[in-house]
Formats: sequence, structure tokens, C-alpha cells
Amino acid sequence: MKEGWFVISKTMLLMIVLLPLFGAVLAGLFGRRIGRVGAHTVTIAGVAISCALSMVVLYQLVWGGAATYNENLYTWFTIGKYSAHVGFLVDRLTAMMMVVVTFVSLMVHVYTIGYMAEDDGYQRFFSYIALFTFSMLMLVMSNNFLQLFFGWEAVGLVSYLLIGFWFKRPTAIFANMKAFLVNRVGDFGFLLGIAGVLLWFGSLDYASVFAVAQDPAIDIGSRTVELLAGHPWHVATIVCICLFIGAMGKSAQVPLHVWLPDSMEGPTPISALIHAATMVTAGIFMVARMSPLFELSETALTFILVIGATTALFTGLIGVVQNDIKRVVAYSTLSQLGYMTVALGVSAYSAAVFHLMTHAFFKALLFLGAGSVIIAMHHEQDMRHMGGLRKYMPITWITMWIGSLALAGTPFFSGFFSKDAIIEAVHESHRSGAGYAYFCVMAGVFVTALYSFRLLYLTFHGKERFVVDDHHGHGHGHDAHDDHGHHAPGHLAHAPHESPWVVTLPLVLLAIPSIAIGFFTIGPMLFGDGFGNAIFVREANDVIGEIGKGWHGAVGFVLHGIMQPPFWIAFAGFVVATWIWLFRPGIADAAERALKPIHTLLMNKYWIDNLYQAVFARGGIGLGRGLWRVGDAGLIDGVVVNGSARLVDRVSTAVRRLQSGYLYHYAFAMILGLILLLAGLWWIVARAA
Amino acid sequence: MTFELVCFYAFAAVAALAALSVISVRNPVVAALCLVLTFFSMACVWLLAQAEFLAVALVLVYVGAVMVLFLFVVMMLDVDLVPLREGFVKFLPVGIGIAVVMLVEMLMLIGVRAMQVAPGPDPAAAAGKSNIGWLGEVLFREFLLPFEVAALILTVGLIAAVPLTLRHRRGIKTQNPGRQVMVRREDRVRLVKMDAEGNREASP
Amino acid sequence: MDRCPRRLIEGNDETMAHWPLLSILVWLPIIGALAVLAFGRRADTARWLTLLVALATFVLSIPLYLHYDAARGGMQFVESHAWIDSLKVFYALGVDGIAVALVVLTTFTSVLVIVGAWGSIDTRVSQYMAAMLALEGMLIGVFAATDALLFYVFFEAMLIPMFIIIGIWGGPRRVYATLKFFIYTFLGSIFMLVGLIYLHMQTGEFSIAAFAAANLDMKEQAWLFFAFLIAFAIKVPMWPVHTWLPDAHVEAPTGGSVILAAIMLKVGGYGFIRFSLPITPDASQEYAWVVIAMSLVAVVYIGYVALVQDDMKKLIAYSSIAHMAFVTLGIFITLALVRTHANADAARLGLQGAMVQMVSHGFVSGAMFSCIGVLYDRLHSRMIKDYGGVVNVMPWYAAFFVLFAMANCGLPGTSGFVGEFMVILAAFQDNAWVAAVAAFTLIIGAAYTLWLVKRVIFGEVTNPKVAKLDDLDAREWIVLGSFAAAVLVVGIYPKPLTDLMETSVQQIVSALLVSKA
Amino acid sequence: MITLAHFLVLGALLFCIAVAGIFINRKNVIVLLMCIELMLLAVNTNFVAFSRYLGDAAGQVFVFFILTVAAAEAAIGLAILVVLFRNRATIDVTGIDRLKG
Repeated sequence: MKEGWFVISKTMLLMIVLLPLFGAVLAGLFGRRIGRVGAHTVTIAGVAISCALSMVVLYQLVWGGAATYNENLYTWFTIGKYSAHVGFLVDRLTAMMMVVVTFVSLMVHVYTIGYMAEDDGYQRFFSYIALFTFSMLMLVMSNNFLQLFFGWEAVGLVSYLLIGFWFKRPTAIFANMKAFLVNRVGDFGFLLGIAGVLLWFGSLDYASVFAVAQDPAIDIGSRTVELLAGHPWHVATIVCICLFIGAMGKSAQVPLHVWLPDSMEGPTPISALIHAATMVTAGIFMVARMSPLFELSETALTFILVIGATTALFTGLIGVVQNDIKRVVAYSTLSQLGYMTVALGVSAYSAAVFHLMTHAFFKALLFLGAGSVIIAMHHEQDMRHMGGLRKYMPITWITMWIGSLALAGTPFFSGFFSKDAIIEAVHESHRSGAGYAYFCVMAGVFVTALYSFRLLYLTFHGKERFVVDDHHGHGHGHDAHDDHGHHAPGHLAHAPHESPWVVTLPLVLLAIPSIAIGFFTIGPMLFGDGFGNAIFVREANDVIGEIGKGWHGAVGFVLHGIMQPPFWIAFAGFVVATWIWLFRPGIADAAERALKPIHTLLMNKYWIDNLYQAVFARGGIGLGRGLWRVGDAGLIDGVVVNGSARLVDRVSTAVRRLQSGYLYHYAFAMILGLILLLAGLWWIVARAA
Repeated sequence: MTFELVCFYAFAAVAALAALSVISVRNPVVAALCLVLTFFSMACVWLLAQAEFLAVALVLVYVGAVMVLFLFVVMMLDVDLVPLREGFVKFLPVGIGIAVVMLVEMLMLIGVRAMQVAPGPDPAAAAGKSNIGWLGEVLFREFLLPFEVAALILTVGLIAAVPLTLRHRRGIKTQNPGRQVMVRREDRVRLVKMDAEGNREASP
Repeated sequence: MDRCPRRLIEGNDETMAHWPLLSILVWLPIIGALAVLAFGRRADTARWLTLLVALATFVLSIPLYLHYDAARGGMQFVESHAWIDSLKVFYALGVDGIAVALVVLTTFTSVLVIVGAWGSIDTRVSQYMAAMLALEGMLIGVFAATDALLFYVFFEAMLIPMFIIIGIWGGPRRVYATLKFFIYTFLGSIFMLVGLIYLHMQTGEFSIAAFAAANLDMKEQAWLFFAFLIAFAIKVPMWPVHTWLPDAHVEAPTGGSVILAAIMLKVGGYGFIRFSLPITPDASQEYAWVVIAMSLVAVVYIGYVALVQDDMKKLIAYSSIAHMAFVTLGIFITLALVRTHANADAARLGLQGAMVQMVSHGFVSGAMFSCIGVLYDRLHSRMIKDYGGVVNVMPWYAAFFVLFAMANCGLPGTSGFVGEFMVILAAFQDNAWVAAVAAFTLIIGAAYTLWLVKRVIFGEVTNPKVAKLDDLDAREWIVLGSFAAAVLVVGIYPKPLTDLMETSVQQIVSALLVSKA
Repeated sequence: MITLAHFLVLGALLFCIAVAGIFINRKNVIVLLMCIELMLLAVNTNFVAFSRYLGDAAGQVFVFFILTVAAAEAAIGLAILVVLFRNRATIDVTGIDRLKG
């Protein structure tokens, strides 16, 4: 029996995955029958059990000494030497992700009870988020590329459904289509990457692929292929860049980042769950999981590094000028994803995953807090109409501060450890592009502090910039989320008040790891053996190992960190933000006027959306219309099909004239024919003679 | 030059001249009569080829039946001949030209010199039969089915000519004895029930 | 010359050998059609009778699947009777794994089509139902024929019921559409007939197996290849001979569209596998690039064209063309793989992918057209702009629609993904660029499908008529639910399907290794 | 001595006269019919001649049939002519173009 505890059981894993699915199906198909309470009970119970079991699995792996679980459940197809399966690979990396996913998901489930209380689509919403949990678990627990792709697309589908949850809003249904399509661009690369893996590594299963990748006898790293004649490319580079394009789509890296800010059209709980904590980090997880492959290609890692650095800085800058509270957090998410990608780019996979975990907690917290504010403000999201909320909603205020401090990298908060580790790693790295990346992440620290505190000051501090219309009486548009517009901006029917316990409880529960988890886990995750053999780094690339040489415990790390420039840069950001938005609000406007061109640039998000809209959307429609009208209707149907019909018509019209109806014409034709026949006959006879 | 040849030339000349007249005379009656002459002459030519039965048949069928039919139609129809002659002169050169070209071609094909084959002995006589017997034997032995079909065609032609020319004139008053015999009482007398005249006047 | 020993064909097992199962499957619907014509004076009688016959056919096709010995592969359930002695034409039927899959697809879809037409066809019901049954029988005949002339007869004969279905129950431009459909396809099949006659002159018989065994030099093969290509490319249809399909779909009644998209198009792909590959392997290899190029053009070009359609049926019709391009791509990538890369396993992957795509497209396109039919029955419009916000009044319908739309853009877990995935994997083994262009469907396919969903399903109700729509009734539930089940089952667990065809595909692929020239 | 060529030339001559007749009498249906009879006569002459010179009775049998058919044809043709005249009061074929395509 004792041994049984330390072997991961298949039944348990199946339960972890299938319970949320069961809840989703029940809430989705029989939502009307089981009612609201039934729907949330079923799904929350499913996710809670799943979360508890995930923790058990983590415990078994880390402390129980259980071996990595890698087994196929069933075979998807077997064709010749190729086969695809559905199966689980559970090692410490997976287990950590499972816990993060199920825990944040559980928090969001609970929070949703309060947030969606008055929405008609209550059961549907629970069904979707439970389905999402299932999909995400399938993604992280996969032991092969097929199932990875299944989870990858399934979370995309749920994201699509949830962004468009309020399907009456034109902006929402535009945003969800945009999100799906941009993700599809990434998936395009991802699928090709998978195809490349199958071709060059001969399998879809992680284990055999990694075995090939690490086999010195095969030496796949130096194998090249000429996709264009005369230009040999390393196969590893091709595969890794293709796979990373998938990650760029899912993890919203420049230039495929455009969908994430728009996805804020969805309800806030899913912004927290999907678009901050879990789904968008799938790309990061995937690259970390594929570390044996990515380690083969220096070029691919440089590519990742540059993309990540660009994302980290430039999307953060946009966050500084946003007025929508959720959008600020969304751009912050983009920027933080950029940090994780940078970490991947310098081979600091464990740092990336570490930041992924801390970020999941504090960003979920920030989003849920923002959601709490939004509830209080009756679905007003514009920070220009907020201010001074701290006295109305203290729990939200404090937890938001905790989240922001973690985000900005305050010592001892979780974000500090993870972010500092990334910056240190970039500093250590000698990869080409590391210099650029170092500049970007350092500048990013300042920007992060700037927008984080700006959000806090504009929302919770300063003067109240809203008016409470008490006389406005009952009938506030709380239940119909899309028609809150019948209040003028900044006018509220009731005074804002703190949210119910189902909302604040998750905030508190998330605030705890936001503060503490970094301190306790940095040791094992970065410098210990926290991930076991799940992450593979080549000796030459091991920047984390390099940092680890100076490792003297978490407190020492903090003390060391305070001496370093990143802390002071963050502090400078805090000071500037405090000065501008807390004490001298006029400066913001002055600066806006003084830096008009830059402000315009940032407000328009570098015009990237406009460019895509013009080139790909309108261009695509124009191209389609052209191909249809010119190609199909004009050339194929017009010229060839109807053209031949017209030709037949014309010829027969001409030939018809021969049928004059006059007897003597026919007689003449016959006689003429006879003459020709005779001449021909004579010619043949003459030739024969 | 044998007597036969002389005869041949004589009949041939008559036939050709008569044929020319058929196509050139103004009056269809004369044309028909000329055609009779052509047929008659050709019948004589056929006699020279020992095709006695066919020669006789030609005279009987054509001269006796078909040409009479022609004459009958020509005379029955009151044809205005003037417009029918239009274009006669205009198309004369074309017609002659084409006819000449055709004749030249045919003669070339016939290869007049190459075909100077002397006739063998009369096959009917060689078989010890008359022409009719020889022909009849083949006709009823090998060509029985076509013979019957030909009979059928002739019958169909005969019958078809009748409905083609049959017509119902309107406005002609005739009796239909069939209908007269078949008529019933109900067709002629209708009993109508109606109120008495007196009541109607009284009611208002 | 006695060719019997060469035939791979044998009876299956003792019990099945006595049952001419294939003949029953072919003729039961056709005789049923006559019965419906004879006794279907009352509309309801006609409907029930038709449903009975279709269900019986479907039930009878299940033993076909169960008793087919997939491990052995080859032609099974074989029947052969002399038909035209002087030309050595046989009434010869037989199925391999591929044909079994398509036959079952046919019988399954036919039942759903008949249920779907229950209320939407109310004029000349018995004739419509009879045409559907006759069509079903002929389609099964096409898939089961092992004699080329028999195949040709069914291939042509099935045009007639389709012609009638579109021509009588079709939309306003039905005359143009039917003529276009008929002349287009007929033009193609004439070329095939010429090819078959030539092969007959070479071999002296009409058995497809004999054709495959005939030695043909490269020039002969090239001529035959292009003759078959024209016939089957029009049937599939491939770009640039696709323009009959949108017109036919737009004008056809729902049932006609479903059968057309779900099954008739498959005859083209099936023809490629049955005729082009075994009979002209060398020419197919030589000119595979032509077909691959046509398929890739179809994926991109047709994708863009589908994007701008404002008629729902036309959009789905174009999307069908783009999806069928994966079938032709998979079939012809097989040749490149097996010949130039000597990679028979990848070749099997490609061919399996093509076959799975055929089956899956049968379900998905059938479901999409049924969905549009549901809306059309209510509002009598196919224009996208007349809809919007349907989810507000028909939530269940919207759920089905989104599911099928997702299958249409190849989401993993639905059947639409499986075939495309396999074909792209196989294509990558031959040429990464081909795979890249093919994978473009991921983007463009999602674009046109989701845009359709956005405009039809989501949003506010703008058309007052939409506001009065009722959600699905029980009959529509059965149809869409069955399609949904099929889509999900194949998507989640495709192994039964691929196992069914595995040995047959392997036999086809290994036959390709032998050059005939 | 009458050779085969004599008959053939005579036949050709008659035939060509008939052709010329069709051309120059293009309006008069009666004469056209007569010309056709002339043509048939020319053809028959060839048959008779060949039959005689090849010693084969089939040629003469054929003439027999042609005579039959020609008689039927003449009967029908003239009947049509009568109907035509009755309807249009003319036998001018330039007015008859109902069969125009």
C-alpha cells in the first residue's frame, strides 16, 4: 500500500482530466435542468477535486519520489510505422502546471459565482470554464505532439467562445474571431513544426523525440536540409522556429500579439484565467517542455530572445497610456509574457516557468481585482471615471496593491524573484541579441512600475471622478452587461461597495501565493532539482546554473537584488508614478501634450492593428473578391464555360443560315457534294493508277 | 457499225434530246410528254441490253401510270407559269456549267476507253431461261423479303397519298345519315319545369 | 485467356458467401425507389416507406463493416456474373476497406437526408424520395463495382436522379445549374469512357483488376491519366473545373446538397484511388505535380473566394472544394512519397489521410448543408445578411452550427482535423513548401468559417423575422445530433476507421511500387 | 457492238441533263420532280448495263425495286404538291422556306 502511494495512478490522472469535462458537459447540456446552483456546484466540485488530486500528484513527484509517469491511454491511429496516441506524461513540470491551472481555475470558478451572478448565461459560462480546464490539462499533461495540438486548439476554441461570451456585442464577436484567427496563424507554424518533428525525429511522442534529439550518434543538431536550393538550414532551427511561431500566437508575442488586448471583451474571470494565468502561458510551457529540441538551435533561441525582448518593452509602453483598467492589465500581461519568452531565449527555461507560475497568481489576482472594481463601478472600465475607491472596497484595494507590488518586482514579493532571475539570466547570457534583450528588460522594469502604480493611483487614490445619481433609483443595468451605457460615463446609480465574499475570497487566496510563493519556491525551482529531468539545458547555455553558483538562499538573493540596478529602476518607476499620478495629476496631461507624437503612437498601438486590418482583412476580402469575380466568374465561368456555350451558340447561329428552307439550296448543296465526291473519287482512282 | 449500235445511237439521241426538252420547254404538259418520250426511248435502249422485262415494266409503270399521274396533276392545277420561268436565263449558265463539269468528271471516272468491254453472252439465255424467268427466280428466291417490303412501301405510298390530298371543306351542307339514325329523343326535346305565368303576375 | 487465378477476390466466409450482400445493398434502394413511386401516392406513405428502405439499407450495411476482414484486406463480398458476354463485361461487385467506409458513409447519410427532407419537401414527395433512394443505390453501386463498365454505368446513372432532384425541387436558377452540372460532369466522363474503351482494347475485358495488371507504356499511361484526371477532377471537383459545384449547391434542395457534398464528390476521389493510381502509376507519378499544384491552388484560391461569398450555401460549397483539395493532395502526395522517397509508410499516411478526409468531409459538409437547410426551411433565404443573432432565438441550433463550423476549420477533436492533419504530415515528408501551402487552410478556413458564424449566429437580432424563429424540432435534432456524433467519434477515436482501411491502403501503396511501363 | 461504256455515258448524260434541269427550273416543282425521275432513269440504266455485263441478276432486281420506290415517291410527291398548291395557290418553291433553321 505504501508503495502504491508513490506510484502515480492512472485512475487519478484520468479523474483530474475528466472531472472538469464531466462538469462542463453536465452544465452545458443540462444547464437548464440542473439550474444555476447545480451548474456551479458540479463544475466547482469537479475542478476542486481535480485541483486537490493535482496537488497530490505534485506531492508524490517532489516529495514522494514517484517516477515520471508516461503512458498511452489509447491509440489514435496506427499507420505503418507512424502512430499517434492519447496519453499522459506527468513529471514535475507538468505537475506544477497542473496545480497552477487547477488552482487558478478553482479560484476563478468561485469568483464567477459572484461576478456572473446576474448574467443569463450563467450555466453556459461555467460549462465553458470547466471545459477550458479540461483542455488546458490535456495540453499540459500530453505526452505527444498530437495531444498537445489538441489541447492547444481546444483552449483556443474555449477562448473563442468565452471572448464572444456576450455575443450580442459587436466588439466581442469581432474580438473573438480576431483572437481565433491570429492564433490560427500561430497554429499554422505549429502544425508545420509538428510535421517537421515527425519527419526528422520520426515520431510524435515526446520521449522518442527527445531521445533522438539527445542521441549523439544521430547528431540531429548538425543535420541540414535545403528547403531552398543552395541554402542549407538546420532542421532543428526550422522545427523550433515553426513550433515557436505557434507559441507566438498562443502567448501573444509581437507581431501576433494583437488579439490579446481585444480579448478583454470577454468577461473578466476568463481574462484572469485564460488570458493571463494559463492559456497564454501555454506557449511558454511548450517551449520549456521542448527544451531538448530548442537547445539544438542557437538561431531559434536568438529569434525567441529578440521577439520576447521586443514584446516585453514595447507592449509595456502601450500599457502606460491605456485608460481602460482591463487593458492596462492586458498590456502588462503581454509585457510579462515577453519576459518569459526572453528567459526562454537565453535558455533559462526554469526561470521562464518560474515566472509563469508567479505571474499566474499575481496576474490572476490583478484581473480578478480589476473585475471586482468593475462590478463596483457597474461595468464602467474607464479609469478616468474612477479614483478614491479605496475607502469603498478595502479588500480589493489591498489585494490589488499586493498584486501590483508583486508585478513591479518589490523585494520579497513573488514577482521580484522570478523577474530578477530572468534579468540576471539575460545579463549572464552571451547569446547574440542578449544585449538588446538586456536593454529591453531593464527599460521594461521601469515601464512596469510606471503602469502598475498608475493603475493603482488612478483607481483607488486621488479624488473621486464619478458621480452617484441617487435619484436615479432602481433598474440599474447590472444584469444586462451590454447596456450599461444608459448611464452617462462616470455616473453611477449606487455608490460603489465592496464585492461579496465569493469575489473577495479568491482575491485573498490568490494574494497569499502572490506574496509568498516566490520566496519559498525559488530555491527548488531554479537552483535545486525542482523540475527533475523535465527541462534540459546544455552545459554551455546554462545561465541559471551560472547564477546558482552565487546562491545563498532566498534572503541572500533579495539582498543581492537590492544592490542591483533593476531594483532601483523599478523604484524610480514607482517614484515617478507616485509623483505624477498621485501628487501632480496635471503633469500627466502636460506630458501627454509635450510628447504628442509618442502618445499618438502608443494610443494607436503602433498602428499594427490598423495595418493588419488593412492588409490582411481588407486585403484578403479584396483578393477574394478579385479571384471570385475575375477568376471564377470572369475567366472560368465567363470565358471557358459560358464562353464555350456562347461559341456553340454563335457557330450554330451561323450554321443555321445554311438551313435556308429552300428546296433548291438543298438540291444545290447535294449536287455540289456529288461533284466533290466524284472529284475525290477520281483523285483516288488517279492516284491508285 | 452493227445494227444494234445504230439503234442504240438512235434511241440514245432521241432520249437525250427529249430529256433536254423536258428541262427547257415552257409548258409542263409538253415537258411531261417529252419525259414520256425519254422513258420510251430508254426502254428501247434497255431492250438492247436484253433487259426485256424491265423495259416493258418501265413503259407500263412509268409511261402508263406515273406520267399519267403527272399529266393529271399538271392539268388539274391551274398553275400560273410565268413566274415559274423567272431566273431561267440567269441560271442557265450555272446549270450548264455544273452539268458539264459533272459530265466531264463522270466520263473521266468511267474511263471511256477502259470500259470498252464487249458484252458476254446473255446470262439469261446462257442459263437457258427467259429474262423474266431468270429475274423472277432471283427475285423470289434471294430477294423475297425486300420484295415484300417494297410491296408494303407501295401500299403505304398509295394510302398516304389519300389522306394527304383529302380535305374537309367548311360550309358545305351535307347530310350525315349515321347521326340521323343514331339520334335519340333526349337530343331533340328538352322538358323544362317552370311556374305558371299567371302566378308570377299575381305575386308582387 | 483465363484471368481468374490473378484475381485477389474470394468469398469472405461460408455464411456470408451465400448472401449477395452487395447486390442487396445496391438494388434494395433502387427497387425501393420503384415501390415508393408505385405506392407513394400519399406523401406520408412515401416518406415512411422511404425511411424504411433507407434504414434497412443502413442496417444491412453494418454487417458489411463487421464482417469485412480488415486484416486480410483486398476485395471481399465478391459477386461476379456474366453480363455482356461478347465484351467480357461482368456484373462484378466487391469491396475493400476503402469502399466499405464509403458505402457505410452513403447508407448513413442517406437515412439522415431522408429524415431531413421529411417536412421541407412537400411537392411530389414520392418522386423526390424515389430519386433519393435510386441515387443511394447507384452510389453504393459505384463504390462496389469492380468491373469498369459497371462502374461507368453507375457513375453516369447517378447523374440522372441528381439532375431530377436539382431540376425539379431546386431554386430559381435551377435550369442553368442542372445543365451546368450535367454537361460538366458528362464532359468529364466521356473522357473516362474513351480511356476505358482503350483499356478494353488492350486487355480484352473490363475488370479493373485486369486494367491494373495491363502493361502500358508511358505514352499510353499519360493519355489515360489525363482522361481519368478530367473525369475525376470535375467530379471532385478540383480547381479550375469546380464552377459547377457552387451553382448546383445553391440551387439544389437541402437533401440534394447534402448527398452531393457528402457522397457524390467522394466518387471523384474514389475514382482516383481505384483507377488513376493502379492503372497509370507511372504517369501519375510523372504528373502528380499537376494535381498537387491544382490542389494547392484550390486551398488558397478557393479559400479566398469562399471568404467573400454572401450566400451561405455558396460559401460552404466553396469550402467543400477547398477541403476536397486535401483528398487529391493526399492521394497524389502518396505517389511522390512512395516513388521518389521510397517512404511507403508516409505514403500510407497520405492515402489514409485522403480517405479519412473524404469520410470526414462527408459528415461535416453534410452537417453544414443540413444546418443551412434548417434556416432555409424557416426563412427561405440563404443570404448571410438576412440573418444575424440566430443564437438568441435558437441556442441549440447555434451550438450545433458552431460545432460543425469548428469541424469545418479542422479543430482537433472533430473529424475535420484528422484527415487534414495526416495529409499535412505526409506532405511535409515530401516537400515542406507543399505542406506549408496546404496548412494555410488553417488560417483561411478558419477565416471564412468563423466570419460566417459571426455574421449568422452571433450578434443582435436585426431581422424581425429572425426574432420569430423556433429552435430545432425533434426531427432536426436527430439529423444534426447524428452528424455531430459522427463528427466527434471520428475526431476523437479515428482508429477504427483507419484500421478498417489500413490493409487495403497498404495493398494499394505496395502495388504502386511496381512500375508498369 | 455496244460496249458498257455506251450505256454508262448515256446514263451520265441523262443524269447531267437532269442536274442542269434542277438548276434552271428551280422554281417549278413539277419539273423538279420530272428531273428527279430522269435521274433515277439514268441510275437505272447503269444498273441494267452492269447487270448485263456482269451477268448478275441482282442489278436488275434492284432496278425493279427502284421503280417501285420511285412510283411511290412520285405518288407522294405529287400528293404533297397538290396540297401545297391548294394552300398557297402556287407551286413556286421560293416561297416555301418554313424549314428555315
